[in-house]
Amino acid sequence: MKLITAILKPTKLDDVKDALHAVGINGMTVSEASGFGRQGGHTEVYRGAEYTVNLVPKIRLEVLVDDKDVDSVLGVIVKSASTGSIGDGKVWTTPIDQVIRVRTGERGPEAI
Amino acid sequence: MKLITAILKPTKLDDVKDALHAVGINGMTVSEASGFGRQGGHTEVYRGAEYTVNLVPKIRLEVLVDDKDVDSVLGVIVKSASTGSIGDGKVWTTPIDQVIRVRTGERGPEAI
Amino acid sequence: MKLITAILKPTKLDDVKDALHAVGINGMTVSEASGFGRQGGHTEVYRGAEYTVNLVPKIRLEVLVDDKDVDSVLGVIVKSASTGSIGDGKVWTTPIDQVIRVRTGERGPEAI
Amino acid sequence: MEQAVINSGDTAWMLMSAGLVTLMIPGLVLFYGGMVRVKSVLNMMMMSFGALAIVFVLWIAYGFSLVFGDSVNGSGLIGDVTQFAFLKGLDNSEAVIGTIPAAVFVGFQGMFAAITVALISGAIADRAKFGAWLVFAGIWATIVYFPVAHWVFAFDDFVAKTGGWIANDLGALDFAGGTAVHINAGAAGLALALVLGKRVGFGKMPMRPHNLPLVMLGAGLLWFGWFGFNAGSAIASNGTAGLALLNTIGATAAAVLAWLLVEKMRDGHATSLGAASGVVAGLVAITPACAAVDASGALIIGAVSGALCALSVGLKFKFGFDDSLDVVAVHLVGGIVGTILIGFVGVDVGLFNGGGTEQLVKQAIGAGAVLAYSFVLSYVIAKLVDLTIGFRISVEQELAGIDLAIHAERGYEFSDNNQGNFLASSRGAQE
Amino acid sequence: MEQAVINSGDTAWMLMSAGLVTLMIPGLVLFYGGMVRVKSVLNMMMMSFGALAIVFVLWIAYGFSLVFGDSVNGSGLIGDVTQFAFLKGLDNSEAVIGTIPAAVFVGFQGMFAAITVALISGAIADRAKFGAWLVFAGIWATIVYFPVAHWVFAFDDFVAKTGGWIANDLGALDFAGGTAVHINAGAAGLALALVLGKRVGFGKMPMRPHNLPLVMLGAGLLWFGWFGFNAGSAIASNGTAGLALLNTIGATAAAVLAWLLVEKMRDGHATSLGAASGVVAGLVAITPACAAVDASGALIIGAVSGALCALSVGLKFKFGFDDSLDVVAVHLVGGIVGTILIGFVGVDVGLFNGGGTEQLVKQAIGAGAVLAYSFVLSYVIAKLVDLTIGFRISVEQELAGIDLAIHAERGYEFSDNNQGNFLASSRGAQE
Amino acid sequence: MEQAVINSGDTAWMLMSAGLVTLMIPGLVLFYGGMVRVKSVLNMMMMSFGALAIVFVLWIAYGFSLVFGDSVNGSGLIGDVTQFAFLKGLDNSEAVIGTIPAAVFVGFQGMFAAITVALISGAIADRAKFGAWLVFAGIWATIVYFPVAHWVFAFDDFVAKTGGWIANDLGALDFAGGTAVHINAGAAGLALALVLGKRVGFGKMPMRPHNLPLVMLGAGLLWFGWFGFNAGSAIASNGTAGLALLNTIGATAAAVLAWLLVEKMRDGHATSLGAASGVVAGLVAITPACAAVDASGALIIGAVSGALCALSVGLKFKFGFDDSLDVVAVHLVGGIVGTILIGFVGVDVGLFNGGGTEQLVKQAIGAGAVLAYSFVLSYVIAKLVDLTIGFRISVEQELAGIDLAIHAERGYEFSDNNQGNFLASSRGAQE
Ligand SMILES: Nc1ncnc2c1ncn2[C@@H]1O[C@H](COP(=O)(O)OP(=O)(O)O)[C@@H](O)[C@H]1O
Ligand SMILES: Nc1ncnc2c1ncn2[C@@H]1O[C@H](COP(=O)(O)OP(=O)(O)O)[C@@H](O)[C@H]1O
Ligand SMILES: Nc1ncnc2c1ncn2[C@@H]1O[C@H](COP(=O)(O)OP(=O)(O)O)[C@@H](O)[C@H]1O
Repeated sequence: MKLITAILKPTKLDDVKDALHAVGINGMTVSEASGFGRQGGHTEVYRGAEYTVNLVPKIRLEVLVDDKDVDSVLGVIVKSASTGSIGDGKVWTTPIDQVIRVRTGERGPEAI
Repeated sequence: MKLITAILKPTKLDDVKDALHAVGINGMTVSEASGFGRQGGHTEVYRGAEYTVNLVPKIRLEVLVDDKDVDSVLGVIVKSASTGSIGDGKVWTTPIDQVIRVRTGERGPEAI
Repeated sequence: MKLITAILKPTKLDDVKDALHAVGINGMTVSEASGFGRQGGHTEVYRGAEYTVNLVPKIRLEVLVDDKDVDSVLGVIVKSASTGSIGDGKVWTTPIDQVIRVRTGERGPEAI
Repeated sequence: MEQAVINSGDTAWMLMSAGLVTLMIPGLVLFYGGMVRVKSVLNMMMMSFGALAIVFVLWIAYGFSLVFGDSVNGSGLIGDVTQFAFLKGLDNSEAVIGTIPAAVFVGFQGMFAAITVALISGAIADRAKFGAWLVFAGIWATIVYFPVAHWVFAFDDFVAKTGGWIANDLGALDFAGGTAVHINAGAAGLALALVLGKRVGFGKMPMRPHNLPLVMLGAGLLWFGWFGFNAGSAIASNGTAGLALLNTIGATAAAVLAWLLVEKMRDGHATSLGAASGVVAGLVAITPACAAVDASGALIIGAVSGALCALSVGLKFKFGFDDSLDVVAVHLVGGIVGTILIGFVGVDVGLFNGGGTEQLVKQAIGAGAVLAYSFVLSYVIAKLVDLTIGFRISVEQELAGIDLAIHAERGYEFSDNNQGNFLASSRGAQE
Repeated sequence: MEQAVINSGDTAWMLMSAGLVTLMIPGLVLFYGGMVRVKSVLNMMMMSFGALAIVFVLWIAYGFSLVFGDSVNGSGLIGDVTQFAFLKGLDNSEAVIGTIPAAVFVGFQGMFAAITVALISGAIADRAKFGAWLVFAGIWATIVYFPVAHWVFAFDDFVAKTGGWIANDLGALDFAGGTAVHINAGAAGLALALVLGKRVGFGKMPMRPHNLPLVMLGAGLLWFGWFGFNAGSAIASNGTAGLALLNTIGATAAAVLAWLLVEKMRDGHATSLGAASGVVAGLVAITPACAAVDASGALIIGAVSGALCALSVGLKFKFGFDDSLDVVAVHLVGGIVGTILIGFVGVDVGLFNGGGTEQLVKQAIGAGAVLAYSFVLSYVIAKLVDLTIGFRISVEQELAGIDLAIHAERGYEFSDNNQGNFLASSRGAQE
Repeated sequence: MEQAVINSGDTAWMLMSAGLVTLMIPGLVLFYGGMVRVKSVLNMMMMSFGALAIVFVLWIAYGFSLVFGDSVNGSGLIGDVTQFAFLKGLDNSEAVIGTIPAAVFVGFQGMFAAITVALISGAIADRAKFGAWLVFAGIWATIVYFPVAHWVFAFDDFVAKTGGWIANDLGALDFAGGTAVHINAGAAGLALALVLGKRVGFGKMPMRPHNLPLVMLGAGLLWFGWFGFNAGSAIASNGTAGLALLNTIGATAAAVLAWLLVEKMRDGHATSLGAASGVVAGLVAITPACAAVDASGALIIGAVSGALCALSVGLKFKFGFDDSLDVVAVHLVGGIVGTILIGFVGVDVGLFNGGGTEQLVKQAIGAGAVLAYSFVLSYVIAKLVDLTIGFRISVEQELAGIDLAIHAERGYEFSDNNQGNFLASSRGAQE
């Protein structure tokens, strides 16, 4: 099993959620984050003073998937999250040893 | 070493914290998240209009543990977090290469 | 590739960010958390009643790095985040299978 | 304007009423601001502050004169713009209107204009260019509000010799502005919602209020300020003001109960947004009627308005116009309820109260005239603004949030982490 | 009620005072709402709005008559319910009470009833069924507040010929409601806290205020509104009102300093919750005394109340009753302090001020009678409500948060991410 | 003080004005509190509440006497401290000043002192020891505010026979406190900012406001309260009060537009912080002038003040003093603008309005005298406080946040997760 973690633009969350739904993914966890990368932050002027804002709001999406689904899910996320402009985000996968569903105690792929 | 990540109902955080304390775990990190899974979201009526809320608030709990403690800690979390109703959450474990305690620079199991 | 996760004191975020910049790291993700560990929480008195606060605010910092950079980045984080007092935090590394840049679809180290 | 003697008691109440009516702007700003999503709260608030600023300057320049100057040709349609231009003769400590200093009357009535314009902004939350809104506000005040206020508020021989047709010729009762303020703003809100179109996600996402405690506080401040609006419309500290005040409490209490009851029955729970909306629905409906009914009549008007407005909030989904904060359901519907019910429960004149249908017909004509005039003109003005400078922000700006896109600010910074770093020390200092 | 002449100055001040007292509801709503945890803020606010709505309707129907109608059999216990039912004869612009329009007096006094009921809700934060609370509010107003207000506020020959026993027979001094409002609400709060029981986690989790800026603002608005409450109780714009106003500032300033000093010495730091609580403690204590003491007396009353109330907030932990927002420590204790200290520092009548112990005894009897009557009746009413329709929500609802469980709302939506999706376009529209 | 007759209308307005001026404290508390970072909001609010409490107690003890007692030796510099010590002879319901109860005048003027002190705190956000601030507040009120208020507000033969030099000898016009309040507080703020030094990160991090809706509401409440401040300074309910009220709206509307225009041109966007700041800039500038200009003059003063204050907010970065919330740019600059412009646009006396340069010179002398006196004394007092008990918290406390470090509280607890657990049941209960 793998954990797919995606850092996305907040405005794309709905699209990604819908796209995942469409391919049968019906579980995910979302949280708030901020970050910067190549986009580097942008310059703002406020009350006559100029400064850079280097942490911009992002959404972190986590999806546990069975090994066989990793590639297709990655593809769906990248496709639905992309706007082509800087700051679109990253997606990465981490190996997972064990997953348990709390309610039932089921383990492994059935627990996802 | 392993990182145990648990997505829990917010109202169960205190119970889980106490249960972990009781088995000698004295370190953890908590953050806020929201998610959905089999529970799928629920229907609400507001101002005469009906809609589904599909992201419900959750707590993310992270505990670094020594390999030998993984199973017992998993057991404690699942037991103390479970209410038997849908949306109870997931727990998973990830392999960790290295842990450092910032204050002392200690590495490995002693750093946990 | 590795994911470096660091739990830090909020007041040290700026220092760590600057230190990472200085060694050429130009991407990271930040989120809010709270935690406790050996520092165990502290006692407060409020309105004449005494209690312990056991979750204190922390910052979670995540940086994806190429394998070869792991050690140096770890060193930079630990050095710039340390105050020598309890509650300084933890840093750990997780193996990553795959990284994708959403905007371009690039994969692997170039995507970081 | 007669050179009468100032009554210090009347003046005290009207000074206070002018203050109270000014406080309705912050009240509205919270009521509206708390109701939008977190990314639009500042823009929502700015629309009211901006409207107040621009309308009041126009008020001094020519607005008061258009409303309270002698009716041009005795037509009852509009006042003489030159008569009090820049408040000629009124902005000193000697001038008197009725039994109070002229300056107080000017200030009091000027805030009515400002509030009416501010009310409209609730229909176009999250998506209007700020500059375009200010332009609209100035034009709308000039060619919609000032004439209509002349019709309704300019009584013959009060400020000038000749006044407006609704007040003097038709004889419809509108004590504090059910027609001139609420029906007027409600119809304009509908027109604007149609011209600007729906927000991205309207009807798909619920777009719930981001800060309900602010909404509750806003409703509370509006209520408090409304005492000046209604009881102040007596332009004196007397029994009429007293009755208006009492009815302003009674109707509002009844409207809250009615709204919550509808919600409980329809949705299964009574909400705080419902309580706050009920407050405003009651206040709106009693506005025209507060001096024309007794306490029981006020309870009836409040209850009917609370229930009908609560049932009306769904109309926008049914008919597909994005009246974002329910200006139509609360101000248009509530204003009509109050204006028409005078014809039923008005003391002496109401159908159920010893009168015939005569007053009812007058009320309907007054309401209908203002509604039609306001809707048509508002639609035309908004369309022209849209065709020339553009009224709506881009979809990207709307998605990112209008606060950040247009005002370069976020409502709240609850974390210190996304603060940036200064580049230059300051550009302001270089000027 | 005599057909006297209206004084426009007195009327102006009383119109304003009625408004100010109404504003105390939003003030209280913030003060209480900010103090609870984030998951209960809306319910807390709704309890006050709901109480106001229901109590004011009852006030019009029969409450005013029970308080200010002629005392039944001259007993001094309760007014004649039929005399002013539905404000018969008072809800028009001609009726006069004292030197002001009757309608203003009715409105002003009606808000006293509403506020007293709303104050009680602080004792049962986070856990009361909303419907049960409304039922309790209506019954409590009827059989506790209306009689007690008759005892204290109905002076012979003011509205009616015969009034209440505390005001006329006993002669205890209570200018603006130390007994009828604060001791009364405080005792009821204690009774309700006992009947409903402790919240889950009481005494284990600190349950700190979720929004202290709102608490500070609430204290500020309460202070402002309290000028109407205290100085308005002169029912005139005169020297008595002026003295009441000055003392309402002086006592409050002293109480803030005293509360902060106690905190600094006891806990090591002066808190903003302490400052806000000190404001209210000072206001409560000066309420009965504001026209009976000089400026130095006001400072003394404020300081004593600030210190004693600060020391009392721990009692609930010691005795194990969950008076969630310290209604007992602030309103009951503060109300007793102010009522009793008149017997010591009252000009002419106080023990330290040329008087004997006579007034002190009267004050104690007045305070004790209201306390006992209110506590017993409140306990009985609450028990009956609990046994019939149930007063408390379920543990699951309490844990999930009463706002979501009962009102289907969350106070704040600072993130757009947990917004949902519409299913049907609208059910409201289908009606 | 003559034993004149109370006018109930004047009294009604002054009762209300005293209330309105009190409300400016909560207004300021929001305006300032919303503008700081989230970790300092409570301390910011506490500084105003604390200043109010301490200054008002001093006011009763000897402040009123220093300001309104007979000028010592007829010097015009300071009043007789014994004459009205503890309000001797004024704190009863019979005493009269002008046409109103003495107690109302005392309360009204006392809040001026409190507000002036509170205004200063904006310059030292995030970093002042709370105890040191209270000590400073008490000393500053005593040796800066009370003398200056005597100079400006004590007219011969009003309260006492002889008054202050600016009001009576110089004849500079300052209707409601452009010099005594705003220039005074602004100069003190500058001195304090210099003594305390910059915050950690000043000029590097933007330190944006954490809650702009509160700032907007604060500006709204300040505006409302300012009606009491300005129109109440007529100490009567008359035409002068009316004119002051009207100008207080006109100037503010113009200032908002001017500030937003400067921002739009300089920065590319009009902000809500700009709108709120514009409100205050307009209010400050019209304060001295509100009874001396006509409506057009008020528009000019407002527009000039809005523009100049907007351009001044960058000065602190240029000159490197951390006047955190722009007390200098808004109150010092705005106060000077208003005071000086009377010399240009004042009716009859202004250079552009039929007068010569005479009044202009008087205005400049008055402004300069207050500015110099206040700056020097404030600097000395602050330095002494700093050298003795220390004025500034430690860097660690500042980084962690002054709310937590000094008051043991956080402004908001929007999550229930970092609540702690009780240890002992309560220490408070053990006392
Ligand atoms: N090395 C990294 N480690 C962790 N997160 C990163 C890293 N680089 C980028 N991110 C996250 O991805 C987001 C988008 O990255 P960015 O480089 O700006 O976009 P793009 O990949 O489109 O150039 C950042 O805001 C940050 O949250
Ligand atoms: N595939 C998944 N990936 C990541 N998180 C998940 C996944 N499925 C469920 N979750 C998380 O677990 C929570 C509970 O899951 P759910 O399926 O509703 O409960 P249950 O396992 O009791 O049926 C969700 O709200 C979500 O945060
Ligand atoms: N076992 C653990 N698992 C996850 N997070 C931990 C663990 N121990 C500590 N932490 C995190 O690190 C932070 C600092 O830990 P602590 O033990 O207090 O510091 P130190 O390592 O300096 O003694 C905690 O607040 C918590 O967020």
